Amino acid sequence: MDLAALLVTPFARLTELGGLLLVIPLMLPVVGLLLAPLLRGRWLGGGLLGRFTLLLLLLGLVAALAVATAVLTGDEALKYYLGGWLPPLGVALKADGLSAIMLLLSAVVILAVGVYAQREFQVPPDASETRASLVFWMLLMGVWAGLNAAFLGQDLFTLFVALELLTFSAVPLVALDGRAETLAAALRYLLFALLGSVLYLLGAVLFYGTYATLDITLLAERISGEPALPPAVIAAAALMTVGLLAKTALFPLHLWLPPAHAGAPPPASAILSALVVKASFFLILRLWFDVMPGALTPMTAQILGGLGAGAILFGNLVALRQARLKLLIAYSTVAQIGYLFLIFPLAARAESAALTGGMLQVVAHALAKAAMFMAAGLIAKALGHDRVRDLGGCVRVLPLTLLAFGLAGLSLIGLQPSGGYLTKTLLTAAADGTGQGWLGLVIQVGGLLTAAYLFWVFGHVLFGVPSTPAMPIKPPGRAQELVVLALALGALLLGLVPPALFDLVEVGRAGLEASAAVATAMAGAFGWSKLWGDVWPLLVVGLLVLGMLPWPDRPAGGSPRPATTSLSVTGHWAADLGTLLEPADRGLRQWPVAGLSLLILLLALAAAISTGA
Amino acid sequence: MTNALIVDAALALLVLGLALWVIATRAAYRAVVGFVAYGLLMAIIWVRLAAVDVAMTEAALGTGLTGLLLLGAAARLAPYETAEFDRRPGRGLRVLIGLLCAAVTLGLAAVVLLLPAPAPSLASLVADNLPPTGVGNPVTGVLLAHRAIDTLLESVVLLPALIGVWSVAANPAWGGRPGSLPRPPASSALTLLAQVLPPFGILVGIHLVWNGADDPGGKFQGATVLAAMWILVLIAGLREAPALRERRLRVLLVVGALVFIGIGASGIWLAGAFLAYPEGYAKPLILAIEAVLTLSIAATLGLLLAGPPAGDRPIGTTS
Amino acid sequence: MASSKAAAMPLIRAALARGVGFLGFWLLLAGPSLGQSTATGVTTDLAAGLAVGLLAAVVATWVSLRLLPPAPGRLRLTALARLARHFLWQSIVAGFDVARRAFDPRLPLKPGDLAFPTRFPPGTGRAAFGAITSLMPGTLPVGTDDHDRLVFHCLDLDQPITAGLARDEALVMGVRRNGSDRDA
Amino acid sequence: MNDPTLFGLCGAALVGLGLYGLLCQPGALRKILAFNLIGSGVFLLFGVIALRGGGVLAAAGRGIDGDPVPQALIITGLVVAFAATSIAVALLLRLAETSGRTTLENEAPPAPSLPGERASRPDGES
Amino acid sequence: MRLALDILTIVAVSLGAIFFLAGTVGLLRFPDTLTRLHALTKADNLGLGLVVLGLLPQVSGPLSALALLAVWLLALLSGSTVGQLLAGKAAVPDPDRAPTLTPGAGASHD
Amino acid sequence: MPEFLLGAAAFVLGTVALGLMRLLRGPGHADRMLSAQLLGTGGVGALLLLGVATGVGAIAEVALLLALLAAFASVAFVSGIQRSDGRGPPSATAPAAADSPGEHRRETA
Repeated sequence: MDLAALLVTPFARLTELGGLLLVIPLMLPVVGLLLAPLLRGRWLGGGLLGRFTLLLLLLGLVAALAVATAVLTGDEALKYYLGGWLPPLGVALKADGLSAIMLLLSAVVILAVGVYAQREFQVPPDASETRASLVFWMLLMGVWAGLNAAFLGQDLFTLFVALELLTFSAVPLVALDGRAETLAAALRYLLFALLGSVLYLLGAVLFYGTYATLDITLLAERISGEPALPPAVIAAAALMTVGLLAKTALFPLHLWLPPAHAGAPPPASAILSALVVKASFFLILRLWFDVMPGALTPMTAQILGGLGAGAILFGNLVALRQARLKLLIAYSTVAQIGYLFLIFPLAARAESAALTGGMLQVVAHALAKAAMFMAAGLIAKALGHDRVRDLGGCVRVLPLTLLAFGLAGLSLIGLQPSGGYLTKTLLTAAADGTGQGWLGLVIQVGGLLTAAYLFWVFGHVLFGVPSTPAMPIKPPGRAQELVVLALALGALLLGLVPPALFDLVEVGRAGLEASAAVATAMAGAFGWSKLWGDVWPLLVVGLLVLGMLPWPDRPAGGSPRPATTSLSVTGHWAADLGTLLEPADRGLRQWPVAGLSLLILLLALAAAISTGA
Repeated sequence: MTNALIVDAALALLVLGLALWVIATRAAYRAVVGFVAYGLLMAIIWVRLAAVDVAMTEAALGTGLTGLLLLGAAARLAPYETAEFDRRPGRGLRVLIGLLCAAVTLGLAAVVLLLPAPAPSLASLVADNLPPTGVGNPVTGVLLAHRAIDTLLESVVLLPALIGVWSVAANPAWGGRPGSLPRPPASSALTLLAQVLPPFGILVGIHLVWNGADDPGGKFQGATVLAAMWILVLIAGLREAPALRERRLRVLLVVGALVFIGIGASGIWLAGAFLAYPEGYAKPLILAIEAVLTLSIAATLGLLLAGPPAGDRPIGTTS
Repeated sequence: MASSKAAAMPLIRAALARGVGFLGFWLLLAGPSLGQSTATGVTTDLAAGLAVGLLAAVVATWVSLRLLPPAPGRLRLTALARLARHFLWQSIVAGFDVARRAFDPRLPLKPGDLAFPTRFPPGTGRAAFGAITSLMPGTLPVGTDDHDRLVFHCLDLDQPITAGLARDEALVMGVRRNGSDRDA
Repeated sequence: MNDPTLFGLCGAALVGLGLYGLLCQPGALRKILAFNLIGSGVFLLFGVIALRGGGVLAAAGRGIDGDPVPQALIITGLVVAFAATSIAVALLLRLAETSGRTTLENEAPPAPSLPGERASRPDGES
Repeated sequence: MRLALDILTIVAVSLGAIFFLAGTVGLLRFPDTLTRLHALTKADNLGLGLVVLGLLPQVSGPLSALALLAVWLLALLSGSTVGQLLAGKAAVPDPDRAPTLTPGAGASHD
Repeated sequence: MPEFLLGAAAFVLGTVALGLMRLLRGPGHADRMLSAQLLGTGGVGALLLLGVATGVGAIAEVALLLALLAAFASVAFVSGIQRSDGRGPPSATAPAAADSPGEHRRETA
C-alpha cells in the first residue's frame, strides 16, 4: 500500500503525511527483505531481485528526500508514535536533522552500491538464483533496514534490535566469497560486534532499572532533572559507549575492521565502511547529545577525543604501510573514524562547529570511502590483483576509475571545496577557539599522512612499470565507473552546496548555527594565499613520498611486501617507524589485548563520567 | 520464606558454578554439556523471578534448540580442536583481564545494590492499558500492541540470520537440502520417540500460542516447540528436510512478518496509526498475527538449526 | 497405505481413537483456562477455545498418522490395562532395586550384557518393548547383536532376567491382536 | 538480602565470568558460549529489575507479578541471541571445514577477494 | 480428609526426594556408564512419579491432576528413550567401558 | 504445606546438584551427559513442586516443556558423537583421547 501510494502520489504530497512519513523509510527495506526470497529468476538480462532492489532503492531515495524536505521546511523534528501508544509504554519514531541527513546519505550510498552491484551480482543465464545474488541483495536490504531503524528509533531497545539487524546482515556479507580468511574475519567481526551489542543492552537495562523507560526524550527529561547522576546511569553510559565504540571500531578496538572491510566484496566493503560503522557512531551521538545532554564531562570528552586523535595518527600511519589497496583503504577508515570523535572535546564550547563538522565528516567520508572501495574493486577486477606496487600502467586501462579514486582521495585529504575540507576547517577552528590547538595539529598531520599514502598509490599508478597485461581481464561496466565517479564528485563538491541546507543539522536541537558555521568556513576558501597555504605542504609530502618510491630499480615479479629499501632518508625513517608500527598493530589486534583495551576503556569511562556527576 | 531463600541460593550458586565450569574447563565438549545444564537451571530461575513467559522461552529455546545446536557443533569441531586451550594468552594477561572483569562485576554489583528503592516500573501503566488490546497476558500485550515494532523487527531479524547461515554453503549446493542436522545411527528408540512425541508437541505448541493471549505463553514459545518437533522428525530420518529453493518454504518463512506489516499498515486507515488495531478487533487480529508468525518463526528456527544447504548429501560425510 | 476399503477401516478407527486422545490431552492443557472462561460466563471464549482445540487435535492426529501409520490388528484394552499395571508395579520395583544397590555400602552389582532373542520383528513393537524394558528392574536395552537378538545391559546377572523379559514380551505382544508381525 | 538482589548479584557475576571467557578462551566455540553467558547475565539483571518493579503492584493486589515490559524484552532478546549463536556456529563450522581452524588467534589480514580467486573457491566438499 | 491427603503428600514427596537422592548416589557411586544409566532412568523416574503422586491432592480439579500425570508420562518416554540412546552410545568401544562388554566379566568396582 | 514443598524442591535441586559431580569427574562424555540429564528430570520435579507451592499453575507448563524437550540434548549428543566417529579412525579417537583418565586426573589434581 505504501508502495502504490508512493508511485502515484506527487512528491510534495508525501511531506504532508507528517510523522507517518517516517514509517515509509522504516518499512520499505523490511518489505523488500521479506519479498526478496520469493523473487527468483532473470529479468531484463539480470537478476529479478537486483532490479527489484534497485526500484526499491529509488523509492527509498524519494522517501528520504521527502523526510529531509519535511524536516527542513517544517524546522522541527518529525515524530510518530507507533500504534498510537505514547512512550514510555509505546515506541516513538523521530527524525530530527541528524536522522534526516543519515537517511538521505544511506539512501544515496546504497543506491549507488545497488547500481554498481547489478553487474557483480546478476544471475547467470543458466540459473534462476545463485548463492551470491540472493545473499547479497537480501543482506543489502537488511543493512538498509537496520540503518533506517537505527536512525529513526527513539527507544533504546528498538535501537538494540536495529543494531542486531544491522550486524546479522553485515557479517555474512564479509564472508560472501567463502574463503577461510574471510570466514575468520566475519566470525571475528560477529563476535566482537556481539560483545558490543550485549554491553549496549546492559546499559539499556540499567537505564530501565533507574527510570522505567527506554524512550530517549523521556530519559533526557528525567536525567536532566537529576541533581547528580545515579550510579546506574553512570554505568549505563559507560557500558553503552564502549559497546558502541566496539561496533564503530574506534582505535584501539579496531581489531575486526581491517580484515572484515578488506575481505568483503567491494560493494559490501563500501556499505560497511561508509555506513555500517556510522550507525553505531550515530547512536553514540544520540546517547551523549540527546539522552544525556550536559552529562559529557571534560574528562569523558578528552578520552573520546584522545582515542580519536590516536586513531587518526595510528590508522593513517598503518595505512601507509599496506601493500594491498583494499587493506590500505580499510586502515584509512580506521583513521577517518577518528575525526568523528574529535567533536566530543570540542562540543562543550563550540557545539555548532563540532556537530556540523562531525556530520559533514560522516557524509564526506561515506561518499568518498564508498567511491574508493568500489574503485578499488574495479581495479582489482580489471588487473586480477590489488597490490599497490604492481599498479603501474593501470591508468591507461582505467582512467575514469582512477580519476574517481583520486577525487575521493582529495576529499579525504581535505582540499577545497570537498566535504573533508569543511570538516577539517570547522574542527580546526573549533579546536583553536577552545584552546585545544593540539587537536588542530592532529588534524593537519592526519591530512598530510592521508596525502602521503595517496601519493604512494598514485606514484605507483603513474610511474610504476606495468607488470600486468595492458588490456584488462574484464573491462569495468560504464555504469559502474560512472557511479563511482558520481560518489567521488559528491564528496569533492560538498563544500559548494548552499550553506542554508546545512541548517538541517540543527533541526531539533536548540542553539546551533550550522549554516553560519559552514559559510564562515567556506569564506575565503578559494583565496590564493589560502589555497597555497593548503597545497604547499602537500607538495612537500608528495615529493618526499615520490622520493621513497623504489620504482626505478623495482625488482621483477613484484613481491607483495611493501618496499622497505629506499635511497632516500625519508625512506629509512618510514621503514624504522614501520617496524615499530606493524607489530604494535598486530599486537593491538590480538583478541585478548583488544579485550583488555575494552575493559580499561570501560572502567576509565565510568570513572570519567562520574567525575562530573 | 527461608526455604524459598534456600532454593534461590542453591540456584544462584549452581548457576555460577556451572558458568565457571563452562568458562574454565579444558575441552569444548565438556563446556557445552555444562551449558546445557546451565540452561535448565536458568529456566527454573525465571520461574523464581515470576517471569513464567520467559521461563517457557528459556526452557524451549535454551535447553532444547540451543543445546542441540551447540552439542552438534562441538561434536563436529572435535576433530579440529587440537590443544586450542593451551593457546590462551599468557598468565600475566589472564590475571590482568581477570582482575578487570572482577572490577566490572563489582561495579555492576554495586549498581544493583544501589538501584532506586521504590523500583520504577511500567507495570501499572501496562495494566491500565491492557483492556484495549483485548488480551489478558500483559507480556503478550506489550509484545503485540504496545511495543509491536520490536516484535516485528525481531521476527524480521531472524531472516538475515537465516540467510547468514545459508550463506556459508558451497555454490553448487545452493538451494538444496540443509545438511547440518546430526544424523544418528538408526535407533528404534529414537524412531519411536520421533513418532510418538510430535503430535503432543504440536498440541503443546498450539496451546502455548492460543493460551498465550491470556496466560503465560506465546508465539515464540509455541514456535520453538513446533520447531523442535520438526527437527526431531528430521533427525530421526522419518522425513527429509525440504530443499531450500522450494517456493512454499520461502513463502512460509516470510508470511508471518508480511501479514504483521499488512495488518499494521491497515491500522493506518482503520485505527489511525501504523501498528494500531481497530477498536474491538484487537484480540482477533493479535491472535491472527500470532498464528502466522508462529508458523514463520517455527520454520525459521528449524532451518537455523538445520544449517546451510549441502546439496544432496550432508556436509562432512564421505561419499 | 490405505488403498483398499478393507485397509481404510483400521485407519479411520485409529484416526478416531487418536483424535479423541489428543483432544483429551488438549483439554488437560487448556483445562484451567477453559474453566476460567466458564466461570466468568464468557461462552464465546469457551467455544473458540474448543474450536482451536479441535483444530489442534485434527492437526496432531494427521501428523501422528503420517509418522506412525496404524498397525493392523486391534488394540486389546484389557491387555493394555494388564500391561500398565505390570509396568507401574515393575517400575516401582526397579526404582527400589536401584536405590537399594546405590545406598548399600557394599555396592552389590554384577553388571553385564545379556542377549535376548525377541519375537518382535524390528519396528514399532520392538521399540515399544525396548522402551518399556528400559524402565524394568535391572535391564537396559543397548542394541541388537549380529543374530538379531536384543542385547540388554543388566545390573545383576544373577537375577532371573530372561524370565522377566519373556513375561514383559508376552504382555506387550498381547496388547495388539495378531498385529505385531506386520509392523513396519 | 532479598531474592531479587541475590539474582542481581548472580547476573553481575555472570557478566564478569562471561567477559573473562570471551576474552581469554582462544576457541571460537568457547567464545560463543561465553557470549551466551554474558547475555544471560544481562537478561537476569533485567529480570531482577522486572521483579522489583512488580512488587509494588502485587502488594496493591493488582495481580501482576513482575513488570511485563522487561519480560517481553527479555523474550525478544533470547530469540535474538539464539539467532546470533546460530550464525556464529555456521561460520565457525564452515571455517573449520575449509581451513581446520577453530580459533581466532594469530590471524593474518586476508587478501582482498578477487574475481579469479572467487571462481576457484573450493566449491565442493573436500 | 484434608489431613490424610496432606500426609499422603508429605510421605510421597519425601519418598520421591529420597529416590532422587538414590539416583544421584547411584550416578556417583556406580562403576561405569551403563550402570549409572540404570540408576538415572529408574530411580529418577520413580522419584518424579512419587512427587507427582504427592502433588495430586494439592492441585485444584481433576484436569490439573491429569496434567501432572501427563508431565510424568512424557518424562518417562523421554527417560526411556534417553536411556536407550545413551546406552547404545556407551556400548560403542570406549576405554573405560571395555571390561564390562562381555557378560559376567563386569563387577568391576572402583 | 507450601513451606514443605519449597523445602522438597530445595532438596531435589540439591541432590541433582550433587549429581553434577559427574559432570566434573566424567570420565567419558556420556557420563557428563548423564548429569545434565539428571538435572533435567530433577528440574521437572522441582518445577512441579514450586508450581504447587506458589500456586502458579503455569509453572507446570514450564515443567511440561522441559519434559517434552528433555530428550533433545541427548539426541544431539548421541548423533554428534556418531558424526565425529564417521570421520574416520584418527578423529574418532580424538574426543575419547581428550577424556582419557590420565588427563582427567591431571585436571582434578
